[in-house]
Amino acid sequence: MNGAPATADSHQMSELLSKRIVTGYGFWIFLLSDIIMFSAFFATYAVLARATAGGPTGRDLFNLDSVAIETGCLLLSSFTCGLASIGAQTRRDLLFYGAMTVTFLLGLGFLSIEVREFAGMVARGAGPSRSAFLSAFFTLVGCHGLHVSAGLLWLLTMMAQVFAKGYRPDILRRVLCFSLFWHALDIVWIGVFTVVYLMGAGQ
Amino acid sequence: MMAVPAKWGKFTMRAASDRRHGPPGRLIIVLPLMLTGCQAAILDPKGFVGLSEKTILIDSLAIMLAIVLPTIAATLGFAWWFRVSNMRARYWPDWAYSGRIELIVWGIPLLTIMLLGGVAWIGSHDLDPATPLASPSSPLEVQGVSMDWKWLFIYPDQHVASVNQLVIPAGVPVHFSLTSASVMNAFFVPALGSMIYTMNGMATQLNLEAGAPGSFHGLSSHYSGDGFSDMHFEVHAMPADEFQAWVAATRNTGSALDTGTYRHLMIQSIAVEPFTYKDSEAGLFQKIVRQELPPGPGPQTGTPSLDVSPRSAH
Amino acid sequence: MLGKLSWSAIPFDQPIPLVAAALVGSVIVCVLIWVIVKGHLPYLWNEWITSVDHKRIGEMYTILALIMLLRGFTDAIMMRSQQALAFQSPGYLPPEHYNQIFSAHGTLMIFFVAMPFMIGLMNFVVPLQLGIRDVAFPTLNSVGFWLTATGALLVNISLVVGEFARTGWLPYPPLSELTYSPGVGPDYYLWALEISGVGTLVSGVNLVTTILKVHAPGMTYTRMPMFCWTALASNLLIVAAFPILTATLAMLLLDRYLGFHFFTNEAGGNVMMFMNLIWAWGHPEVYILILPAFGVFSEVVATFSGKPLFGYRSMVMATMAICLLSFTVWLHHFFTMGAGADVNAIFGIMSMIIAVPTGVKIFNWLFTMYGGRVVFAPPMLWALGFMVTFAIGGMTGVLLAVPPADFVLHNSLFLVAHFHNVIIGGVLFGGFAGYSYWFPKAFGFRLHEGLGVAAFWCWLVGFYLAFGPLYVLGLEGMTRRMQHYDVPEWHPWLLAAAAGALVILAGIVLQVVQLVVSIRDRVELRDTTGDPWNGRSLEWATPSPPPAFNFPVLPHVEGGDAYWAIKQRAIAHAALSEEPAYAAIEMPRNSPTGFICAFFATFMGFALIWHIWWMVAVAAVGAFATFVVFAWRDVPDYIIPASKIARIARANRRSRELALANLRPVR
Amino acid sequence: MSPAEDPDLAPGDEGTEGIAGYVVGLGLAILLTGVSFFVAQTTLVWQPSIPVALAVLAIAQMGVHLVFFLHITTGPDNVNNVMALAFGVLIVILLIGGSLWIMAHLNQNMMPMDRIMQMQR
Ligand code: HEA
Ligand code: HEA
Ligand code: CUA
Ligand SMILES: [Cu+2]
Repeated sequence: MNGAPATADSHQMSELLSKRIVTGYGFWIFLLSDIIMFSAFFATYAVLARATAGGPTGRDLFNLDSVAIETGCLLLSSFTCGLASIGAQTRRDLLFYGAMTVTFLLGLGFLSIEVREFAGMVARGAGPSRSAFLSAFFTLVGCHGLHVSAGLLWLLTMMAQVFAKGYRPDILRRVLCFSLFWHALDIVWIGVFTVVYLMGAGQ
Repeated sequence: MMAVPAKWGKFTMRAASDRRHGPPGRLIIVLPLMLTGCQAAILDPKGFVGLSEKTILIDSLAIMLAIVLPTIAATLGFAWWFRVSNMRARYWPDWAYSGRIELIVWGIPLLTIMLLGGVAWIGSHDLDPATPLASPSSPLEVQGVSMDWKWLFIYPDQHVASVNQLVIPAGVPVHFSLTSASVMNAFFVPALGSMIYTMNGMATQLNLEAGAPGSFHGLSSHYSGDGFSDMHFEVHAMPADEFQAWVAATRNTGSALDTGTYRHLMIQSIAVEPFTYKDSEAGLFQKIVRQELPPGPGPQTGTPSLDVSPRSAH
Repeated sequence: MLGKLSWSAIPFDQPIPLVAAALVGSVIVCVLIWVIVKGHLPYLWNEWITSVDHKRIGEMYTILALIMLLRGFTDAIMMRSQQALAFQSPGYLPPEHYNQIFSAHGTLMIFFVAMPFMIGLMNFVVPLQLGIRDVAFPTLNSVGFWLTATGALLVNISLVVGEFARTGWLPYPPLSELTYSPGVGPDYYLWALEISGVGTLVSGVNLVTTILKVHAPGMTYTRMPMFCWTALASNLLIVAAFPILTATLAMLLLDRYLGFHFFTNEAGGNVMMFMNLIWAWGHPEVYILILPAFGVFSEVVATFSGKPLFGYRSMVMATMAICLLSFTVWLHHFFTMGAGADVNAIFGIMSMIIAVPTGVKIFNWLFTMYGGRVVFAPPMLWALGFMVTFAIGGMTGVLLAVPPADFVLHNSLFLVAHFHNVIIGGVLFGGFAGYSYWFPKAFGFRLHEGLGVAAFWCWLVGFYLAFGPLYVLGLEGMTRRMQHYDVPEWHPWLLAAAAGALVILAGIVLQVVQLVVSIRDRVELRDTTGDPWNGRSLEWATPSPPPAFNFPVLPHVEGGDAYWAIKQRAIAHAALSEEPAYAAIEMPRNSPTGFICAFFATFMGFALIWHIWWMVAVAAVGAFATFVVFAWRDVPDYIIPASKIARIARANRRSRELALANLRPVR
Repeated sequence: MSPAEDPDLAPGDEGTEGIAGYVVGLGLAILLTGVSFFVAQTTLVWQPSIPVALAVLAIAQMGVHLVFFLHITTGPDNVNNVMALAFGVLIVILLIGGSLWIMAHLNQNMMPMDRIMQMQR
């Protein structure tokens, strides 16, 4: 195990799997459950997408240009997040901090566009209580947005922890989990922009 | 709208609406509910649908008992014979696999289920509640609305309506279109067969037929709130001519059902005595289904504090 | 200041819950005072509340389950007596109270009895059977338990402050929407389940990871005891199904709190989607409950027949088949919604197919007994009672899966009889089998056997008396959830059912007495061998109760039934294997994280229910601060010195050597 | 122990590609995203096929992310991770597919009476 202090029974522990694998696997299982939760929201959105109750439809509301920018932000941030985890594993400060910062800024950019979009819709009277379609839209997209916000907080925490404690194995495990989380959010977003925006705007 | 004095128990109270709108229509045939036969309703059905369902039920049970009973017998038998104190029983401490037994163990339930699955497939299609019944006579149309907490039945072709009482001709198929004025319920006459849910903004279809004249117990079989237990109704199946007489008599008594009376009927009330309307506005059911008439208002307490759902007075 | 909370929330006009709550409350206060006065508080805090030891957490889950069981049973007795009285009469419980009772009964029994009972057993047993020291994430394990406890607490608070939901154990909208249920009842339900749902998910993730990734050397998948396989399947289902519940209840919450329109009558909401989603969780849920019970029976039947489990591989296949199939049948809970013949038929047939792997299991237990030496100890009695009872309950389940039969039996008391038949005859009997089987392992002494046998018979007879009549009532067309009724034919059967509940009560009383007597006689009942039943899997290799680290040296596994093999080797050589060298062991330190999380979660849940927004904010900040603090702390593991380990291990070896003298090779 | 010596991989553990893998992944993802946005707005393709095309593109892109960013491959050391993923995907498909199928039938059967009659005429 990377520089872990040799423990009294490390000869036994080595027969078990390393903590890194166990932690990573546990987080992987959690992510799968999170994705199943999203799939419940997706299914609901798909069922309610036409229940506009005489209110605005997706075609009236969605602006594909800003969705494209959002998508770009998230995609690039997934890439920089990957760079950051390479930076952490190879202990290259510049790469780690730099890539994390860029990831943060891209995530923030994504969020601010989303918040603007939501605010605009509410201002036009197309808030979540206007129709079942809008309830499902705000819940699905908003739930993804909440995950991104949580991810940003986590990202800052990780930078602070690496700064304060260095590239210790337990911190590296957390960085691994964070990057898994961030990539998974990007995968969910692929579903969102396809099902909600691209299919919705075409209807 | 003022608070409806709701009383629970069998001590009947009347909806605020009918108190304001004249006396309810009188019944031609008054059969006290106590006497209606509902012994073993499902095992002693009175119509085609119920009879078929009973047959399927018994057949499926027989198919399964053929394997479940031996299983139970073997459980008790094996446990008893191989009890530790029985010195005559063999002991095979390592015997844990036998290909032939494995085959039987998977095979027998599989075959049973294939048989049963066939029954289920055919039964589901033949007895789909939305499928019209084969019959020489054309079906009677009835539109049912579940309300808080009573049943409204509209006869669109006869232009009458009734509350908590369903009168149908025997030997004639009845096609029900069902919806709900507020929360979900299920329309169920055990002696006749299939039940189906009623939901606001939607119309479900059900086809039933009473084979012979008689009185049956009908109820809501989906829990819908405080008045649920009193949401039962009487079903009177009678010869066609008596049914015509009932329609004619009904058209002479009581008030008319229109959007105005309907809105009053929507107010929550419990254990409403059966009564009839001499006329029913055309297209009312469609208006309810299409939500042109809004859903029922729910509890009206008159008190602003809603920390606790209103309790019925008692 | 206090949101919707006011004095009117306390049901002064309803003496029954008030008196009950006062009694329970004063018992709790008395216990607390006793704990403090006697100076047990530090012990409680250090050894239990902050413990991250999987055994302690498992025991706490089980205790929670048994306490909630008593609460749920009180509700059951009230319902049975109400229905016995309410023939052409209002009975003694008005509808708004009766409706709360069946809702609370169902909710408590499923979420806070059956779930914690099964999770508790899994937590306690799985790491021992896998030959490891703890689960993959010990601190998270504690968080999971305490969040479950929070949910249970919130449900019980509703007894005195406000009201519980009157919408059934699954709150179907639109009845559960604000329009038709303006009170706080559904909010109690929703927040309690959202919070405890997170706890359940956490423990599911934990156990899946443990079973798949943490093993003793040589403990390959095909050598795992059957209970570990069923635990794996059950926890996979938790991971896959509970997020659906969380999402569905969240949507109902959004409807109720923020005026969304998922399931309302207005603005395009669709109630059918709620039914669809809740059952997409709900059906897997019943297999989450039954699968660990199947695992318990596999262990018990093999042990008390003195034989390995028959057909291990097909048992594994059957378990995993049930796991996957359980996600393909959910529509059978709403055949009567009118989806059409094709949909009904396909979901009906998928439901029936589950009878195949389940049947395989039953038959394999049968053949495990075949050629064995069956000992009728209480765990085995529960197993036999289960096999007979569950075959009947499963059969009525398959009957309900035939759509045309369900068209007349749906929502009837026949259905109620079906599910009590599988839950009591399956899950609860499984829980009791596991409880009496592993009790000596957990506490170091056995349960009194005679009382256990008596309790079993009361339960068995009481069960058939209480639920047999419900099958008949269902066939007579009686619907569930009736507060009163006017049909004379129903009355005698309901009286019989009430009598049955009393016989069950006798069984429960006997179990309580059994526990008390066993604690009193714990010295005579002491289990010195660590292996009271001549067991087959690794948990019996440890002393009873096992030390914090479970195994002084991780065992090397060379085949199935690992401990049985070790014993046979020892018998053959007439000696234990050579003493290994003991090394110091690192174990995770206690942590108050779980308890503090739950503390804030309780406040947050309560504040959300009553719309006390400032309190929500305070609790949220507190929870976040807790999280940050605990994420930041470095808590090194603590080290148990080799000398201490050697001492415990040698004591264990001595007792094994003594026991060895009495064992003869089996032939 | 370095990750390479582990008998097993954690999901997300670096593959052998390092930065190169991420670059390839990014390129493919940008390409697929671009095509998706193009297909959604173009009038060049047969309109009814657009949702199908979008779905296929989305699945492809999810695959790209899984392989290049999350390093899920089918290597022997990765069996458990892939199995868990397969289980999750199966459940997602059953849940979404099943719900849509059920709800389509229910909605179809419960249209208000007059609409059904119109359709029959
Ligand atoms: C785990 C699930 C579970 C269990 C165990 C039970 C147990 C019982 N239930 Fe059930 N019940 C449900 C789940 C369960 N129930 C559900 C989900 C509903 C539907 C709710 C709804 O409609 O929404 C329901 C509804 C329901 C109804 C309502 C029927 C209706 O709708 O009309 C009734 C009526 O009497 C009833 C009765 C009983 C009885 C008499 C028992 C008893 O037989 C069993 C009680 C026994 C115990 C609880 C055991 C206690 C034992 C101990 C405490 C042991 C102590 C041991 C030691 C100290 C070592 N139940
Ligand atoms: C632990 C809980 C548990 C278990 C294990 C089961 C097991 C099964 N259940 Fe049950 N069920 C519930 C708990 C459970 N159920 C609950 C709580 C409800 C009601 C919820 C509510 O509405 O409130 C319910 C409701 C319910 C319904 C809905 C009815 C309705 O609402 O109208 C249906 C319908 O298909 C059903 C079917 C089945 C089937 C086919 C099985 C099968 O898995 C059974 C398989 C077992 C066997 C068949 C026996 C052993 C096998 C053999 C001996 C082999 C030979 C047998 C044959 C070949 C037939 N269940
Ligand atoms: Cu259910 Cu329409
Ligand atoms: Cu089910």
